Amino acid sequence: MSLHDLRPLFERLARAFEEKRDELIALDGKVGDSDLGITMAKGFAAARDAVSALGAASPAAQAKHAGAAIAKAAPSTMGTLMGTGFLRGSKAIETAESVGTAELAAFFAAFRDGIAQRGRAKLGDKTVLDVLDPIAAALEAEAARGTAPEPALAHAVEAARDGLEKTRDLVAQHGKAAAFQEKSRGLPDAGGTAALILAEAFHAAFAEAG
Amino acid sequence: MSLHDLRPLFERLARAFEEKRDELIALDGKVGDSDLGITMAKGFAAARDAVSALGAASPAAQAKHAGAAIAKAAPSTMGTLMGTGFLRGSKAIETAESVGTAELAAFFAAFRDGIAQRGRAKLGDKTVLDVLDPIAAALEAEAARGTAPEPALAHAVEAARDGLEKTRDLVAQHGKAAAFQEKSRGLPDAGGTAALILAEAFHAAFAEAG
Amino acid sequence: MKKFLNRPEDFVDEMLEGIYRAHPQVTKTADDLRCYVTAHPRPGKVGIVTGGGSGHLPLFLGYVGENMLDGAAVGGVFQSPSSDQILEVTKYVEQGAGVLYIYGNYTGDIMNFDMAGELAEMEDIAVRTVIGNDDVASSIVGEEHKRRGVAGIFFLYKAAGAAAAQMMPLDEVARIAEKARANTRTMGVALSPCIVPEVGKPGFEIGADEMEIGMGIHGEPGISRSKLAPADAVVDQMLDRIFAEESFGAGDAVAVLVNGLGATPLEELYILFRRVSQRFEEAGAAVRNVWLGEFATSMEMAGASISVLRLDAELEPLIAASADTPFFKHVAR
Amino acid sequence: MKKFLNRPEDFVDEMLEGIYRAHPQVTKTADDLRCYVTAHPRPGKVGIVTGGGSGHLPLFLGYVGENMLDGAAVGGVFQSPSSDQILEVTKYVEQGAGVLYIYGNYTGDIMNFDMAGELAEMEDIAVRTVIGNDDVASSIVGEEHKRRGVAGIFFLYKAAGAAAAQMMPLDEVARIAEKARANTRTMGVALSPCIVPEVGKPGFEIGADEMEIGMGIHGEPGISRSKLAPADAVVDQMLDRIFAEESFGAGDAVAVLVNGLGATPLEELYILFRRVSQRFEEAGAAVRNVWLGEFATSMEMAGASISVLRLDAELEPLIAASADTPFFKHVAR
Ligand SMILES: Nc1ncnc2c1ncn2[C@@H]1O[C@H](COP(=O)(O)OP(=O)(O)O)[C@@H](O)[C@H]1O
Ligand SMILES: Nc1ncnc2c1ncn2[C@@H]1O[C@H](COP(=O)(O)OP(=O)(O)O)[C@@H](O)[C@H]1O
Ligand SMILES: [Mg+2]
Ligand SMILES: [Mg+2]
Ligand SMILES: [Mg+2]
Ligand SMILES: [Mg+2]
Repeated sequence: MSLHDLRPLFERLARAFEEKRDELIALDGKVGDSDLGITMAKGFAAARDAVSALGAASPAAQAKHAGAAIAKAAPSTMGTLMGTGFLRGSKAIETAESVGTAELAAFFAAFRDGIAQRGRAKLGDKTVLDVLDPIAAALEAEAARGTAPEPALAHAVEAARDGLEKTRDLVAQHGKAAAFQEKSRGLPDAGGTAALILAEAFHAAFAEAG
Repeated sequence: MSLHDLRPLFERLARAFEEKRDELIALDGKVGDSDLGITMAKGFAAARDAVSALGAASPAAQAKHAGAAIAKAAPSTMGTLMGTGFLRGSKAIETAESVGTAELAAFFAAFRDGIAQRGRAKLGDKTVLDVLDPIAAALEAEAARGTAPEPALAHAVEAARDGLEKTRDLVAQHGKAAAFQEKSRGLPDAGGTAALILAEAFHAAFAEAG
Repeated sequence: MKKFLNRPEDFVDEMLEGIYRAHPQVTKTADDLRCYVTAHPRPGKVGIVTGGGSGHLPLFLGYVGENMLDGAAVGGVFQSPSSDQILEVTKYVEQGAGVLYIYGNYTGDIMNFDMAGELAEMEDIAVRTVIGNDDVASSIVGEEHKRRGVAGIFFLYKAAGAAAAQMMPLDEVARIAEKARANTRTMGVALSPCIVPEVGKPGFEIGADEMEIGMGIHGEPGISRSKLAPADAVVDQMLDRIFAEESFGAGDAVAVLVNGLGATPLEELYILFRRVSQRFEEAGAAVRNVWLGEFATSMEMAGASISVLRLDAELEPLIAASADTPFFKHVAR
Repeated sequence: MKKFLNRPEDFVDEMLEGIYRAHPQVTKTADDLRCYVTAHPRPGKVGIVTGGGSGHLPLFLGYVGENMLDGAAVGGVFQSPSSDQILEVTKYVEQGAGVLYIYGNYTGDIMNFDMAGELAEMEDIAVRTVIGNDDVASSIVGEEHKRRGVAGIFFLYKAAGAAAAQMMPLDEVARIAEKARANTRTMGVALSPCIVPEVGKPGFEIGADEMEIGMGIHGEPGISRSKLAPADAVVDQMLDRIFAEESFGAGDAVAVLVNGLGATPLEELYILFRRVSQRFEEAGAAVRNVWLGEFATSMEMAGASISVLRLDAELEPLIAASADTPFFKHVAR
């Protein structure tokens, strides 16, 4: 059940981040500057609009336009990182006609690596990476096993939830939260929460596609 | 008994200020920076040397070279003012072959006026002017009466001593002493003391000339 | 906080408004005050773009002008500009020969310039990057890639700007900038902190008789805090550190920049330079170009930095070339 | 006292040593560090000499160079140079066309320049004098001759320097300087004091949230001390005072100098200029030339001044001409 047209995915992402707007604002507000809900909602709305304006195009082209739109609309840390993720992911599936589990695995591996390179954070630094890495790992394992996209993404969501839960025990090393040090312990990472929302939306889009 | 060659006068001035060096230092030190004895001794030594190096010359030329030498050797307030005095005095006797009471009167009037113009002090401001003015006035009166130079200068010295005594009651308005305000009351003005020494040396030089 | 400002949150944009009103040679693009570009881009020339946080005038935008840079993306005080702003500046200065990014080694800036470069490449603009990292106090030898970029970036601008003005191709201009980077070393010393307008109070303290050698231009910790020493001794401490990495002797030639961090009077910079000059004289090396003044500041921070660029036959004429920006002028002689 | 210096009594001479080491375009005469002159006097040109106390860099010596001044006699911190030093500088810059003195309205300076002029005339050097007195805060209308000379003297240097470079005769150059003088007005505001090195502590205090409008560059009392107002309001207070003496309307053209007193960051000067520009815009007058930066400082004093020169057809091209000194460069466009 691979997807060729990603427009429904971006519709769903925009809706999801709009719904979680206040939740992300509150979370980022505890050890940050409260902008995450706003920037994510803005960024994914812009991505949806860019992809829909693009019309029929390859999955890679759609992801690329989405990434550029997010970076432009949301010039915050997470906006830049999410934009980077989509741009790098797009390159990893450049020649793909449609997106199946193998492409999802390649996409999220490049997504994670791009963000790691751009942000220079390490695993365990309490960032979005600590949620993206389990997502990418789960998809890679499922792709190797030949699992279909929907159940593969279901596993990825579980892995993301797990990863996010584990960020509670960590102390932030980057961005505005780093200034709060020990105060950040006990809270899930805000960027990681955004990554979980991302994975959930992917899953829902592929589930809907059947 | 007019003087044509002023070299003996400048010899005497240099000697007088050398002798009064420490006295002037002490006086300037009470409400100033203690440099007056040093600068006057330096300035008039330089004047003596300049005039002696000049050789035979008109009284005006001798006074002019003396003034320039003082200004150069002693770049303090009183050095500049004394230099100005001699330069202006020199102009006032430009055509004179020798210096009698009329020339002395013209010289000291220009001396006083030059210093008044340069320093912008008024009478009563507790400066050298408060001693120079009685000197110039006395000489003017004596010249009008036709008195000979020696007794005329003797009166001028008396007037200077009087003027200096009166500066004790004044409060300094200019230069470093001004900062001491009331503390300057009771003391004779240091610059005025130098003017008295000047008048005394003039008197002695003309007395010696006979 | 004793500053001339209206609302702290308008500090950067009102400053920019003042700059545009004062200097018609520069303008904004993308209808964004913070996308600062030359009003006279030169067709066929490699465009050079810089950017970074505000609060460092004349850094960064001050070097946009003839024979130097073509655009600067302007961030908030001590904050990176956005990748989008960098991209807009990039698109404006692209004149068919590609674009070189030169900026300082700070995470936020790297993230946003990299992102902008990636977006620009997608629009078929060739982009190269050289990252200034001249602050020897900020990492040991062998870890130079971690060093902060401070005032020495001026030499990168000067050399690359002159190269681009000679219509060299992108890779050549990048090579020149890279050579200037590799040969530039800076040591700084801070005497007092500065105040970010929206914060309203100093972010750190330095004792009344203390100095901090090696402190960063945002107040990053230095390598030693001690009693303020006489000027000659301060210079010696700074230069010893530079000379330990790069030795200079007979036949060597350098350019020197003595930079005030903000509040330190020019008089004192010349007292510092006097000793710098003596040291190179003693070493037998020639100081060919000297600049003194404020080239990279931290608003009202008191302190200074000394940057040294080792010259060779290629860099020397580029460093000595004329330049004319609203904030920096040099007349070749 | 947080200053980069060695012995306080060497402050001025070590600063000068640094300057001579940095800038071969200038040199000393009479074997006296404090007799500062151009290394390239131009035969037949009127020489322009300035001078005054140290602690105001780039004032006074900073304007010695091409198209500006020929020499400066350098005093101790906030002290006049001696008449002898002024005379030596005068003799050096005399190139057969006479010498113009331009300096600020302070008793010590007047006494020594007058004296030097008198001595120079005795050596058959024609001397003219124009005394800068632009500080409108220092005396009321009708008593302009009592006003202090502050940053606005820059306009006198610029106009007279360009006139001399055009080989105008002495009386013409003096007339131009006098015209610039009569048309220049300055208002200053101070936020913090400065420290004379040999004294070691501030000579006066300004409260933590106070400003003093009209304070002199040596800390002379101003016309009002009040709570620090927003930047726009500060500019309005200053310009209202200038506009009360000189009205500017449609068809009028001015040059503007926004000068930092020492510690105030350039960012803030641009915020001030933004409002200055708005005010002239509202009045319908054209701001033809703008300079911002440090032109006349009081070491580390925080504060700023605004100088306005009314232009006419004669002054405008002189003000706009190129100039090149170690401390000030302007490229005509
Ligand atoms: N260097 C980094 N690398 C990866 N992720 C980072 C980095 N710095 C911050 N983050 C992520 O960004 C999140 C905050 O995002 P955002 O609110 O956009 O930051 P800011 O408001 O500081 O621009 C953090 O919760 C963390 O997950
Ligand atoms: N403006 C002035 N006009 C006339 N005389 C002055 C003026 N200012 C100072 N003086 C005289 O100068 C004397 C001090 O001379 P001096 O020690 O040379 O001054 P300084 O050490 O300040 O240069 C004073 O006692 C006073 O007589
Ligand atoms: Mg945030
Ligand atoms: Mg004295
Ligand atoms: Mg400054
Ligand atoms: Mg300064």
